[in-house]
Order: sequence, then C-alpha cells, then structure tokens
Amino acid sequence: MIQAIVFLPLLAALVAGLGQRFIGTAASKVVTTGALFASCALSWPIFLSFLGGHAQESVTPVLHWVSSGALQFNWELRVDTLTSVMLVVITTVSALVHLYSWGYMEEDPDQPRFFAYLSLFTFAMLMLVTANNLVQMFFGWEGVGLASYLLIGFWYKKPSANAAAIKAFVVNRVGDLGFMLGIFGTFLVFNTVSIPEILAAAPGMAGSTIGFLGHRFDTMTVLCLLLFIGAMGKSAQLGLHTWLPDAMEGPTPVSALIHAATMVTAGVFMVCRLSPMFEAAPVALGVVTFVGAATCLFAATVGTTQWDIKRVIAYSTCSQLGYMFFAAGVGAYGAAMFHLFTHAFFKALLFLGAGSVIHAMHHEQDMRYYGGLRKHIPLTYWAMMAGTLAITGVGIAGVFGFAGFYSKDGILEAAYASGGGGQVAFWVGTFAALLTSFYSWRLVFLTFFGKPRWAASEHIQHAVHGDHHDHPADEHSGDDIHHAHAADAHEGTAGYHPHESPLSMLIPLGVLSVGAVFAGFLFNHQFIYPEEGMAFWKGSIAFDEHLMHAAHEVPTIIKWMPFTAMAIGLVIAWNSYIRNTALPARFVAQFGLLHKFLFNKWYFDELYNVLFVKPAFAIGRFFWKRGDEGTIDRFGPDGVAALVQGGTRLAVRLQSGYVYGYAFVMLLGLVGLASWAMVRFL
Amino acid sequence: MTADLALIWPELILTIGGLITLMLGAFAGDRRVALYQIVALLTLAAAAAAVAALFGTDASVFSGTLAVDGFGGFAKLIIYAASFVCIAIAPRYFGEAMRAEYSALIVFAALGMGIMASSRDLMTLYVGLELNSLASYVLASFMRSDDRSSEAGLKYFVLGALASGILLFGISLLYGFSGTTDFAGVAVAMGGGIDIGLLFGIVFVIAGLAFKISAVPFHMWTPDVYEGAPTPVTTFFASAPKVAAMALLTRVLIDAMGPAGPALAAWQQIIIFLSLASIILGAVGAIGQKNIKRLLAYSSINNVGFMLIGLAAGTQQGVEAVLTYLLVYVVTTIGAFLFVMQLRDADGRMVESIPAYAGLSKRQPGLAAAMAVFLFSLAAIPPLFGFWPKYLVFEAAVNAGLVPLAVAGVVVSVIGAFYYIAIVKTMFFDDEAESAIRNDGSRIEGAVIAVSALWLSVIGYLFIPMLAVAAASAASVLF
Amino acid sequence: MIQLIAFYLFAFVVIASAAMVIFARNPVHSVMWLILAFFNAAGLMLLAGAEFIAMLLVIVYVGAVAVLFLFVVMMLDIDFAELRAGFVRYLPLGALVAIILAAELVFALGAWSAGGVDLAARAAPAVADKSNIQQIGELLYTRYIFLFEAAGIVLLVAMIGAIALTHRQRGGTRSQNIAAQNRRRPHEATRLVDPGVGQGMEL
Amino acid sequence: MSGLPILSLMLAIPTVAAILCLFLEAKPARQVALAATLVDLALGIALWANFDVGGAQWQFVERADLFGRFQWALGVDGVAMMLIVLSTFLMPLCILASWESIKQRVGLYMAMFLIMEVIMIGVFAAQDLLLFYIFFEGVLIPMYLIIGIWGGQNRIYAAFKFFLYTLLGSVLMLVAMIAMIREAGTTEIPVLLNYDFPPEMQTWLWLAFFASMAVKMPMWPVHTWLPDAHVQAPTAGSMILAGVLLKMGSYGFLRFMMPMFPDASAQFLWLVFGLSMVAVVYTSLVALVQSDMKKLIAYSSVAHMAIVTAGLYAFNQQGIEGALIVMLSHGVVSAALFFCVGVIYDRLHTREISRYGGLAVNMPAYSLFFMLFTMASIGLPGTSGFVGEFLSLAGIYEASSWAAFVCTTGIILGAAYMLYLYRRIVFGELTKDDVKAMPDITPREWAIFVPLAAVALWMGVYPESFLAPMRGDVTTVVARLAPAKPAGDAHVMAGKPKAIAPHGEAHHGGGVQ
Amino acid sequence: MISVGHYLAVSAVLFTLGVLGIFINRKNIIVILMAIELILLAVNINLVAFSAALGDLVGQVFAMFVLTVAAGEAAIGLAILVIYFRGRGTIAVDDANRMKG
Repeated sequence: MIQAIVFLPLLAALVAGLGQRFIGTAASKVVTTGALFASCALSWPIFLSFLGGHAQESVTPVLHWVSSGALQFNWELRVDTLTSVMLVVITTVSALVHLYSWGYMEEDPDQPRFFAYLSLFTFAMLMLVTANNLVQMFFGWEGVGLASYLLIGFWYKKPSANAAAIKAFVVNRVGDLGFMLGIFGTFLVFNTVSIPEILAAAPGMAGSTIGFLGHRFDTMTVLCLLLFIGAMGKSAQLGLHTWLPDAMEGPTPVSALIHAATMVTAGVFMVCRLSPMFEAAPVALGVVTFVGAATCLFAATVGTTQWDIKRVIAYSTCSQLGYMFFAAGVGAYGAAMFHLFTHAFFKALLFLGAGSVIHAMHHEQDMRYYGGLRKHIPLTYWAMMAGTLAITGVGIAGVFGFAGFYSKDGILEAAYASGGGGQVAFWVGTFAALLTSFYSWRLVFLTFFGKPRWAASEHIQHAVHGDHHDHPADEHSGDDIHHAHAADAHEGTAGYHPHESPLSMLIPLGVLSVGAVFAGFLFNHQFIYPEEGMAFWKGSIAFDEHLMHAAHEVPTIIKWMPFTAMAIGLVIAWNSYIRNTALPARFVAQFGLLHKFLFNKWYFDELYNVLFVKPAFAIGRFFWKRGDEGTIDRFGPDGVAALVQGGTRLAVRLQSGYVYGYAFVMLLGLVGLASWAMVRFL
Repeated sequence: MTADLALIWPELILTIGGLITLMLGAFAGDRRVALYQIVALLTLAAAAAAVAALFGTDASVFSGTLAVDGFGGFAKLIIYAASFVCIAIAPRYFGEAMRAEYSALIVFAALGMGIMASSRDLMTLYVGLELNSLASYVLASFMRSDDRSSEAGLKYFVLGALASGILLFGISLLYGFSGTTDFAGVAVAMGGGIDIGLLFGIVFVIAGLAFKISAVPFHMWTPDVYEGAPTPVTTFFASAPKVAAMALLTRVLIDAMGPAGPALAAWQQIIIFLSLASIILGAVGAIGQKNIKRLLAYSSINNVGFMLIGLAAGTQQGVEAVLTYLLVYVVTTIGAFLFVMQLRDADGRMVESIPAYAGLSKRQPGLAAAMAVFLFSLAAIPPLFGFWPKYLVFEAAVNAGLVPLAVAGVVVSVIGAFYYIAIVKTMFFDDEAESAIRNDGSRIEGAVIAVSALWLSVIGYLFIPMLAVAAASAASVLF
Repeated sequence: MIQLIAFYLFAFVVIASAAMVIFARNPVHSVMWLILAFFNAAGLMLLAGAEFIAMLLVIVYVGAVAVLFLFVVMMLDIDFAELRAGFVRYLPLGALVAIILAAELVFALGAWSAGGVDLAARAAPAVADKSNIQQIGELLYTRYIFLFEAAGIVLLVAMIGAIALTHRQRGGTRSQNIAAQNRRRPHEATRLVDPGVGQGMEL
Repeated sequence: MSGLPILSLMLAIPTVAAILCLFLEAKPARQVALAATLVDLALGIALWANFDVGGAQWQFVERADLFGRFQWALGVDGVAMMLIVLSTFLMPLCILASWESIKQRVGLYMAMFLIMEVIMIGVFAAQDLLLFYIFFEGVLIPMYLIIGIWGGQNRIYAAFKFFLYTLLGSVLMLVAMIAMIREAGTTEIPVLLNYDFPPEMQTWLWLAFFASMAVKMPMWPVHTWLPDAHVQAPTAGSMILAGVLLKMGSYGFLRFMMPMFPDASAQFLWLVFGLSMVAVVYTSLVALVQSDMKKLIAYSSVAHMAIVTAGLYAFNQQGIEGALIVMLSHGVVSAALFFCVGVIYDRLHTREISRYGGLAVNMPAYSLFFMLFTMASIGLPGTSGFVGEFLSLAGIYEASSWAAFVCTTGIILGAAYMLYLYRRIVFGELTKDDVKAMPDITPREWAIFVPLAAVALWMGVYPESFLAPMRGDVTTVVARLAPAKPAGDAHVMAGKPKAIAPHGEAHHGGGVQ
Repeated sequence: MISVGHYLAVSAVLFTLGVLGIFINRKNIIVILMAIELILLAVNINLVAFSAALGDLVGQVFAMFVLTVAAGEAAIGLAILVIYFRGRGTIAVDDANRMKG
C-alpha cells in the first residue's frame, strides 16, 4: 500500500511529463490528479489507524541502493506515526492543489508539465518522509528541491522567475552542505546511516567529542548542528530564508503546496525525526530554539510591511516555521508537528485563497490595488477568513478554537514551561503572534474591505481595454499608500469586475477551510496531550511527556497571553486599515528608517549580494583572468613557450652564417672544455 | 697478412667497386647513369653481404690497427644501407648533372666510414675519418653551379678541417702521453690514472669527434650544410656519417678510454654536457625554421643529444641503446628526406619551405601521413617506434645512475616535440597553400617511404627481440 | 748549445711567420710567410731527429701545397686592395680566448714526462743502427700497410674531388671523345649522295 | 569465453576498421566506424557479463612475449573492466554524434576515433608497464589531430597546448617507470602492485607519476590545457576527452600511485587534498563567469575530477568506490553535456552562451535531456552524480573534515554555475530569430541521448551493478594502503574511534590536538 | 738535448695561431686555409717531438699520414674555393652567409 502511495505520483509524473505529447493535456491532468487522490485516499487510513493506536511501524524494502564498505543504504519505505502524519498532510494538500490547479492554470499552455512537476514533487516529498535512512531522506530532500526549482521557474520566460528558481536551489544547497556533512559525520560516528540504528545509539554518544575543522567539539552538538543547517535551508530559517519570498514567483498553487504546506516543513520533520539525536545535544537544541525564535520574529516584522499578497503569506510561513523550530528546540516535538499539521491546512488555504484573489484580480498581486473584494468574491473571502482566524489563533481555551489556536498555544505554553531559553522564546513568540495577527488582518482588510483601489493596477488596466482614466505618472512607482488612495479618489474599480473562481478552485478552498477550522480541535489531544501523545507517537519522535504536562500546567495568564497578543494585533490592524487609513502613512513618515529596514527585509538580500554573489563572480573572474590566464598560463605553458622562443631567437642569432662565427663558437667550446679539464685536474 | 685480407672483404669490395665506378664514369661517359649506378649499388650490396658473412668474427687485423667484429659490422650494415639509398635516389635529383663521381665518392666515403667504425688505432681512426671527410666536402659542394651548395661545401670544409685539427691535436696528446696509438694501449695508460695531458687529449679528441656527430657546440656547420648541400647528400650526411662517427666515438670512449676507471668520470661529464647542450639547442634552434632541411639538421643535433645520453651511461646497455637508436634514427631520417625529395613545385623544383606544405594532407594524404609518422617518431611519441630507442637510452642512463640527466633529457624532449608537431600542423591543420605541390615520386621511393613508415609505426615493436639480440652481440664486443 | 740556439731560432721564426701568415694583408705575402714557417718547422724536426718527415715537409708543403696556394691566389682574380680591411669585431675577446687556450696547452703539455709513460707499450721503438727513412719504410709497408693503402685512397678521393669540382666543359673547346671515336663506323662518317645534274650540292 | 582472447579482439576490431576507414569515402567510413564500435560495445558488454565478480583479481588475462623486453600482456580487474565498458559505450555515441557535423576528411576522422578506442581500451587493459605507457601516450597523436583538424577557431593553440602539456607530464613518469623496472626487475603490473619500493624512492616515483597523472586528470594548477582543448575540439572529441581521457589520470592514481607507492601516497596526502580543495572552489568559481558553454563544462570537469582525487586519497572503501563512481558518472554525464552543447552548436555554430536563450520553447525534448544531465552533473540524488559524490565525500570526511567541507562546497557552486548556464541557454524569452529557427532534436540525437540518460539514471538508482565488480579491487587497494594510512592528523582529522569512546575522556573545545 | 716541452710549447702556440687565424680573419678565405695548414703543422711538430722523446717511430709515421691527408685537404679546399669564387666572384668570408639562422 505504501508503495502505491509513494510511487503513484512518480508514475503519474512520468506519464504526464514524458507522454504529454501522446496523451494530451486533459489526460495528463486526469492522470496526475487521479493518482494524487488515490494516494491521498490510501494515506488517510494509515493515519487513522495510527490515530486509533493499533498500527505498528513498518519498513518496506524496495530496492538495493548502495553498499560501500560499512556505508550501506537501500531504498526503503518506513511508515510510523510521524510518517503517517506527513503522509496525510502531503497527499491531502497535494491532491487539493492538483485539483485547484485545474482552474488556476487553465489558460496555461504547459499544463501537463506543471502537473508532472507537482506529482514529481509529491513523490520526492513522500520519499523524504518515508525514508528509513539519512541518504534516502537526502534524496527526497534534494528531489523536492528540484521540483521546487522547476516549479518556481515554471514560467521560464520570466527572468525574475528564473532568478528565484536558481536562488532557491542554491540557497538550499548551502543547507544541504550542512546536511551532507552531518550525514558524513553521523556515518563516521555511528558507522551507519540507518535512522533507527542512529537514534538507538545516539544517547550513548552524549559527552563524546569529535574533531571538526581542526578543533574538537561535542559529537552530538556538531552532528545535530550540521543537520540543522540542512533543515534551516529547506525550512527557510533566518539566514537561509532569502529564497522563500522570491519563490513566490512560481504559480500560486505551488506556493501553497511546496512553500507553505509541505516542503518547507521538511526541516521541522527532519528535526522531529531525529529528535532523539537532538535530545542528546542540548547545545544544538538551544541553537534550534534561538534560530526558530529569531526567524519567527524576523519574518513577522517583515511581513507587516509587504504589499505583495503572496509575500505577506510567505513571510508568515517563514514566521510559522520559526514557531515550529523553537517548539522543537524546547523539546516539544509533538507541538512542532502539530503546528506543522495545522499550518499545512490553513497556510495552504491562505495561499490558495490568495491565488483565488489573484485569479480574480487578473494576476495583480499588490494589495494596494485591492480593496472591497468581499462583495465580489465572497466564497474566497470566507475561506480567507477561516485561514486568517486559524493562523492568528483565534479560540477560547477549553471551548473551541481554530486550528492555529491549539497548535500555537501548545508551542508557546511548552516554550514557557521548558524554562530558560524557552521562556525567551515564549515572549518572542507572543510578540510574533501580535505581529502575525496584525499582518494577517491587514491582509484581509486591505484585500476585502475598504473601497476598490484597482484602477491604478497595470494588470487591471490590461484587463480592461479602453482605459479612459488618466493617472498621475508617479502612481505606478509609488511605494506609498498615498497614491493608492489618490486613485481611490477617482473611481477605484476602473470598470473591472472580479469574478469568483471556478468550482475546481473553490472545492479545495472549502476542504481546506474545514481543516483550518477543525484540525486543531479534532487532533490536539493526540498530538500534544501527554498521555495520548505518548500513545500516538509511539516513540517515532522524542515525545517529552513531562514537558507537555508542564505545558498544560502553565499559569492562566500565560495561557491568555497569545490570545491577548492576537487581539491587540487585530485592533491595530483594524485601526490602521479600516478606521483611520491615513495612520500607516503617518507611521511610515514617523519611523521611516525602521519601515525601510523592515520593508527591505532587513537588507538580507543586499547583504548576501555584497557578501557572496558579487564576490563569487568577481573572484571567479579574478581567478580566470588573473589566475588561469594571468598566472598559470602566463608563467606556465605560455611562459615556457616564450622562454623557448627567446632561446630560439638566441640560437638563430648565434647561427649567424659566418664561418668565423662558427669557428669561434667551436673554439669557445673547446676552451670551455679545456678549462673545465684544467679546473678538474687542479 | 694474406689471412687478414680475407677479413677485410667489405673494404676490398668497396675499393674495387669504387674504382670500377670511376672507370666506367671516365670511359662509358657520364650519360650512362644506369650503368655505374648499378655497379655502385652492387658494390655496396656486396660489401654489406660480406659484412653479414663476417658477422660473429671477432678479430683484429693488420697488426691491430683494424677490428673485424660485430660492433663494426652492425654499424657498417647501417652505413652501407644508408649509402645505398643515397646513391639510389641521386639520379632523379641531379638529373643532367648526375655524374659517376658522385657514386664513387659515396662508395669511398662508405669505405672511410667502415674504417672509422672498425678502427682500433688512433691512426686508423684518423685516416678513415679523413677519407670520409674529404669525400663529404666534395659531395656537399657537388652542385657546383649552385651558390648554396658551394657555400655549404666551403663551410663544411673550413670547420671540418678545424675540427680534424683539433682531433689530431688530441690524438697527438694521447699518443704522447700514453706512448702508443693503439686503443688498448691507450686504455692501459689511462687505467693507471690520467694526468692533465691525457685529460686534454680526451677533451680534444671528443671535441673533434663531436664535430662529426654535430654535437653542440661543435654543431654550427650542420644547419647551413644540410640546407645548402644537395638533398641526396644531405640525406647521406644525416644518416651514414652519423652512424660512423657515433660508432667511432663509442669505440674511442669505451675501448680507448675505458668504461671503468679514472677516465670514465672525465669523459662522462663531457658527454653529458654535450648531450644536454645538443638536446636543448637542437630543440630550441629547430623552432621557427622555415626550411625543412634546416629543421631536420636541428633535429639531428637534437637526436644526437639523445644518443649521447646512452653513451654517457658508459655501459653495455647504453651502447646497445645507442646502436638501436642509430638504426631507428637512420630509417626515420632517410624517410623524412625522401619525403622532402618527393615534392616539387610547379617549376619542378624541390619544395623545401615548410609553409609550402600547408594542407598537404589533403592533396597527398599518403605522403603526409608517412611524414607524420616520421615526425612523431622523431618526437618519440608512442606508439610509434621512435619511442623505443629513446626509452632505451633513458633506461641506460637511469640504470647507470644518471637520473638527473634522464630527467633533463625527457623534459627537453617535450620542447623538441614542439617543432615536429608544428610540421604536422602545417600539413594537416592549415589550409592548402596556393602553389600546387605535386608528388614527383617514383614508385620505388614511395615504397621505401611506405615501408619505413610502416616499420616505424607499431610494427617496429615486433622487431625488438631481433634488434635487442643484434645490438647486444654488437655491443658486447666492446666490453 | 748550438742545438738550443738553433731550436730557439727555428721556433721563433716559425711562430713569427705563422703570426704573419694570419695577420698579413696580402694573401701572397701570407703564402710566403707560410713557406717560411714550413722551412723552419722542418728545421725543428731535423733537430728532433726526424729527417724523413722534415724532408717530406719541405717537398710536400713547400713544393706542392704552398705552390698550389700561390697558384690559386694568383688564379683567382682578386682585388687585393679591397681585401685589406679589418678583422672581426670580437678580436679582443677572440684573442683573449686564444691566449687562454695557449696558456692552458702550454701548461698542460709542459707536464709531460717520459717517466709516466709505459715505454714497453711502444709499437715501434726506434733503433739506432737503422736510418730513419728505412725504419719508417719498414713500418709503413708492414705494420701500417693497410693505412698506407687507405691513405692512397684518400689522395685518390682528393684528386677526384678536385677534378669533379673544378673541371668544366668549356663551350669553346673541343675535347677528344675516345669512346665516341672508337664507336664510329664508316657508314656513319660518310654519306653517299647522288645529286641531279645541274642541281649542285645541298648540305 | 575463456579461450577467446576477447581483449585482443577488442583492440583488433577498431584497428582493422581504422585502417579500412583511411581508404574509404565518407559514407562507408561512417558505417564501418559505427559497426566496429558497436561490435566493440557488444564485446564490452560480453566482458562485463562474463566478469566473475568475486573471482580472480585479474581476469581475461592474455600473455604473449612479442616484444622481448616487455610483453603483450592484457587483463582486467573490475575497475579496468568498467572503464573499458565506459569507453566502448561512449564510442558509438561519439561516432553518431559526428555523423553529420563532420564533413571534411571523414575517413581520417573515423580512423582517428577508432584508434582512440584502441588506445583507451589498451590503457585500461594493459598489464605491462611499458605497454601501458605506450597506450597512455599514444592518445596524444589522434587527439592532437582531432583537435587540430576538426577543431574550432583557435584549434592550433589548443592542440599544441594539449599535446605538449600532457607530454611533459608523461615523460617524467617514463623515467620513474624505468627506475621501477630496474628496482623491481619486472614490467608486469600485477607483480609491481605488490612490490615494496623503498620509501624514499617511492617519494620520487610518486612525484613523477603525479606529474603525469595530475596533468591528465587534470588537477589544479595544471588544468589550463583542458578548457582550451575542450573549447576547440569537435563535439565528439570533447565527449571522449571528458568521458574517458580524463579518467586515464585517475586510473593512474588508483592503479599505480596508490598501491605501488603507499608510503609516498600517505606522505603526499596533504598535497592531493590541498590541490583538490583549491580546484573545487577555484574552478567552480571560474566556471561561474564563463561565457563559453564548453569552457564552463570543461571547468566543471576539473572540479569533478578534484573530487575524484580527494576521494581516492581518502584511503577508505567509500572514498575510493565513490571516486570510481564519479569517474564513471562523469564519463557519461560530461560526455552528455558536451553533446548537449554540440547539438545546439551544430544548429547555430556558436558556443557563446548569450547567443542562446529560450530553447525550452522550441526544443522541449532537448531541454528535458539537458536538465537531466545538468542535474546529474550537480549530483542530484537519483542520478549517477550523486552516488559517486556522496560516497567519495563521505570517505573524504573520514580522512579530513576540512577537505570534506571544502569539497562539499562544490555542490553549492556546482549548482550555481550549472543552473546559471541552463537558465541562460534554455530559459528566458525566445527572442532571437536564429534561435527560433532551431528545430528540436532529431532521431539520431535521440539515439545518443537516450542511452546516456538511461545509464545516468541507472547508475543513480541502482549503482550496485557498477559497484559490485569493483568492490574487490577497492578492498585490495584499501588493504594495501592500510599500513601507510595516516592514523590521525590532528589538524584535519575528524573524530577517530576515540570520539566514540563514552563520556570518560570527553573534553570540550580542546583546540588542536 | 732540447726537452720535449719546448717543442710542445711551440706547437701549442702554433695551434693557437692557427685557430685564431680561422676566426679573426673576415676578408679572405685563403688565409683560413693557410691557418688550417698551421694547425696541422702544429700537430706534426707534436707528433715528431713525442716520437723523438719516446724513441718511437709511430709518431713519425703518423706525421707522414697527416702530411698526406693535409695535402689532399688543401687540394679539395682550394677546389671548393675555386668553385665558390666562380659562383660568387668573391672570396670574402663576410659574404659567405647566404645560409644562416
């Protein structure tokens, strides 16, 4: 069964990708989507059986892969609780995204390719989560990277898309560097790359040291940090996050599937999968907590300033991943996985909703040109509302909450309960929750409320032929909300009438809305409650029963903190974008520098550009021109050639043609030899 | 004395044959080319047969002035064969100007060279050498109407006379300081330690002989003479006298100065110096040459340098290597010169300019391919057979402990490869030259080229066992 | 004593005239100096007891070689005035090198002592009761017969060479072709014609 | 099969065909060449199929005392066998690749390629030191002619550089070989493999061999002939150059330098690692800024081969097996990449990257293959590139964490330059008229791409087929090296077994020890 | 009796003069030929002196051969000179550099 789940998407991808010319677009879509739904249908029973507590972990061998001395790893499919959770997340979101794409990608001529890529991605992701050894995990890891690359660059004619694709791949490779070194180190230490064997042996390694780059460090710290670098790359944690916002160049379904629900969470999955290792490395866990918290805060701050609807959600994703990581960092792996689980639903929902908005707005993504869409696309509006409620964590403890409420609170409580660095993370997380609430509601208010501001959008104007409005030239370039409002002074709609999306897009929205609303409520016991958690996870992660106990025992005021933060964020957003729309501009004017700093994403891209990209090219050029050509060739072959030619000129000059010259040379030779004989004799 | 005569059949045949050739030239007229040609060729063939018949003899004749042994035999066979080819190819080159004197002179030169290779006495050495030299001077300026030929003869003569003066002076020293002209006697004298007179003798003798093999710095005549002399004569210079002089040098060094003992250190260092200087200058000088004969002159300087590496080893293995090298080198160089002789421009003149070979491989693929084989072989690029003798000399050097010499040699050989492949480049890579070059070759010459090219390609390796036996038995005589 | 004086005289003259050979501006003078040098060298050899070689030197060199030189110098119609000019520009260096060579040679050869030579190895010890000529003759015709013959060939080659190089068919001369004459038959030499009456001969 | 001299047969068939081709017109020459290479491929496959995994170290041994001083001695172990199979696999593809693009002097061209095949098989099959050298050097002549006659604009400079550079490296090795023969008294490689040369002699021998092999590989800083040669060579020439010829260098490392001079190898570990590390970073960066497609791929070859050298000098099973797989993989993938370049070069006659763009639109099948090989080149798991890279880096890590760290950065830079290349050629708007006119790949090109792609994937998914025959040989080499293997270099060594030792002697941040 | 060293010194100087004569003179080839004769003369003096000192006749025989060869050499040298003159109309050494490099 698990084989079918994993390989059906691959098969579909091959059929659609290679056979598109023969079977046509429609068949390609049917095949891939069908395969995904089949996988999904097969996955849920597995998850439910684990939920029911009567399933056991299993490993299904597929094919021999590599054996080189002690380094042996095979193609195997491992199924346990952790995998089953990921299985349903992946297959469900993927299946829905496939379906959604029927509508969203309808006009695209390259649909078979798109669907093939999506299915290929799903296959790789499934390989990742079913890996029984680190190398197969790495295979999936890289496979999803490839698919991500292909899908970000799906519209390959767009230079920005290509750049973003390469950036995603290369930045991920930086993480992979850590991952690979981590695998090597792990192999060196444990003499195996089989995950169960490593996890079994990991606690025994605590306290030992390993040499790395000329120094000696604590073994498990080194290994875990190296592996964590991999996780950072894939999960866009602070430092290696820069690719994720750019990845929004891909089609929106891709953003929903890969850059929100599944691939980016692979890092979290990896940390959870290897949680026994991390448990043996407290320093590494501290780092994970710190990085997670920092990312959480960083992404949230940036998210508050962005205008592109997808970018806001992308930073939101980044921020949520930060939550998951510090959850893992404080030892609450269950909470991390729970947030991963719920986040998959509501974030996919948000993205797909955003896609629906974009679809309706004729590919305009700038929120400054939205407004008042509530009436035009009500179903999308409600779906987005569900997602927003979920992500901001609306809910009342003990009664009902949206999905994010349970998982986020679980994280924050666990963080608080873990004490020490965890408490810092708690406060950071709480503040981030405020920001989350702010930017999420800001998105909703800007998009669905207020008056239409579409007129200034180029996309809309393209859509509406015969545009008769004259706009000030600076409106297009303005990055200030003023101008949008100036447009509003005229008629904001520009005569454009957004339409609700087709059914194929609305069904996924509906299904995901259900998930966003109920996922937390339904599953929170199994995922994060101490006893039920133990029974559910069955050791597939290092589930800390005591911590979860403690998390449930935190003071009430702490429990209410996230909700309060959420409420404050909501109020600020409402105040800024509904009540007093001039407020943000005033704020920007007041704190220009801060706004600029946040708006430019803390200048990470610029920094990296100066630090890595430009030097790489400059050094490359230097090595080429000055190194290869200027030094090696110049003093090597060309230099020798010149030297020889110099010798040739000398020899030719010596060969003057004059017989007395020749005789003189002979005499010189003779005298030279004779003198040598004299010297030698004396 | 009469018994001795039976052992010098080759020399007798050559003398008589040479005289008959002369007579025929005088009485039958210069027009009867075929007649005296055949006589001369038959003479050489008969002499070679006589040498072959005497193979295995190890005797000393005429009161020890002359040796009849395998070493001399090996060298003589090559010498006679090369001379044979040089006579055979001449008529087509000289045309109307072909005269019997040419053939007779070559026969007498071959006689002189045979004496050189068999000499066992400083006096024999000198007479043989001069017999060869005088004939060579004349041959170099044989195209007397050609300025270049007479200039070549003049230079060759002046410098050759100087060199033989130096050699003679050295011989006189050896004689004076050892009391004898017999190689064995000299060796005995050296065995007792060398004083400065003997040392000077060694220096002068080697210098004089170095001229003959055109080793640097006594090589200066080579490019000019090779260029100026008529091509069949150049072919001759590049082949037979090299063998004779090298054989003579080997004999002098091994027989008269001793492969062991105090003299070895002295001559070994001189030879090493000559060797490296020749390799380097030969390689460097050849680059940039536009005239193929001039280039082959530098190439011969270069190759002599490699042979000297084997000689520097001073071991039987080294001598074997030198002999093998000589054989392969002679085949290659004759092939290359034959190639040069095949090509004529529109006016029927020989094409000596390398740039004129541009694109030759398209017009004359077979000829160009054969030349490529010769060139790569000269550059000692395996799998061509030219690699093998170079390997042998390096092996001899390494086994004699001269590793730095071998290393220097191989490194410089790379420079040497440059100009060989530059010709290949001209023939194969460049676009065709404007002037139409035609192949004026006769079938026989074509066949000789083809056979030598084939032999120098991988087929030669199959002859290694045979060559090894022959060279070993030849070299063992000296030890 | 007289010997010593004679030696120094001969030696001085031979060196001086040798120097004049190469430094004289007129080639004819050079030849003359060369002849003088040979005479004195012959004198040196006489002093050393080599009468035959001394005579040979005079006969062969002075009688043949030097005359040949003179002949050629005269024959070649050379404008001697034009030949007066200078020596190579690296004369100082050349002279220095030459002096070094001479010094080394003198030094090296001065070290000769009969003691170091194994006289038993001599091939042909001179004996007192035979004349120099006789002893040389005996050696030549026995021990060195092969070389003697070979030397003959050397001379032959020199002869052939000299002739082959310089001999040329002059357009104006009619040389005798013996072979052609011998081959000639009566019917080739004469021709019978029967001219018609009054027509006369047409040749 | 025991009676059949299969190796000699594999040498004889192309030889005969080569001679034949010299005298044939273009069309029959092509056919003869293809037929001969296909027959050789069949024989190669037979060789592989009949290779007894786990059997004798040397199989298909042939001996004939033809040359007196040395022997016509052939035989293969697993490593040599795989490389021979690689050569025979690539040859028909090379012939096919030149099917239409070569119009001048086709007979000579085909003859040269067939001779190349003879030489390549000979190099890997030779069991005699001198025979090996003759084959090893013999490659110069045909390659020189191939580059020089059928090459690009600057072909003469490239041909000379190739010829002289590699010759210079090799001649030093010749001197070393002579010394070895003298010392050991034999030219037989199997005997020499187990001969213990005196350590100080090993040093010199190693250096001499290194001079040759490093140039052939090529290692930094003697790599500069490679970009020139590749850029100027015709497509098939580049394919075979990158596919097999570079492997001769690494084969030399494995066959000669490591087992014959184990002490010297250990002694010069730092040198090999150092140069490899420099090469990976340096050449990758240089590749990043290239504007010529072939040059870029050529530089990437240097970087890949650096991984091979480092992997070999890891002295452990993973490192060496990984290096071998990298060799095979690079043989297939770089040949494929050069063919990718050749396909579009044939259509537009320029290697300038900037002249292309947007090929995905009109050449989708081409784009797909190009993508596959790009991914294989940057070592995406599931392709051949990954297995080798992963194994060798894992091995390197055991030997030196620094080396592993620096070499692994190659995966980042490799991705950067290859994807940058791919983007500039295949992606983007299709604006240029001449590019628009380029048709997608022809059936002939399909026939070349498909086998290459199949093997690249096969090697990635099920490398056991390739690893199994070589395992025993690697074990032998590792065992041979074991006594000399550096136990622990404090500066660069990762945790030794000591690291596994429990708590007791754990001391944190102990600096250098 | 005059010591052999004296003779050898004379011959050394003669030899040097001969060598010098070959390369310092750049106007006249005939003088070069004469210089060669000087060298051979030096050798002959050497041989005779050694012969006398050793009491061995081989040196004198050798000297005779040298004389013979020298005569032949002179003949050929002059012959070459003659044809060279015929071709060029000059015997200046400076002009004999048609081939070089």
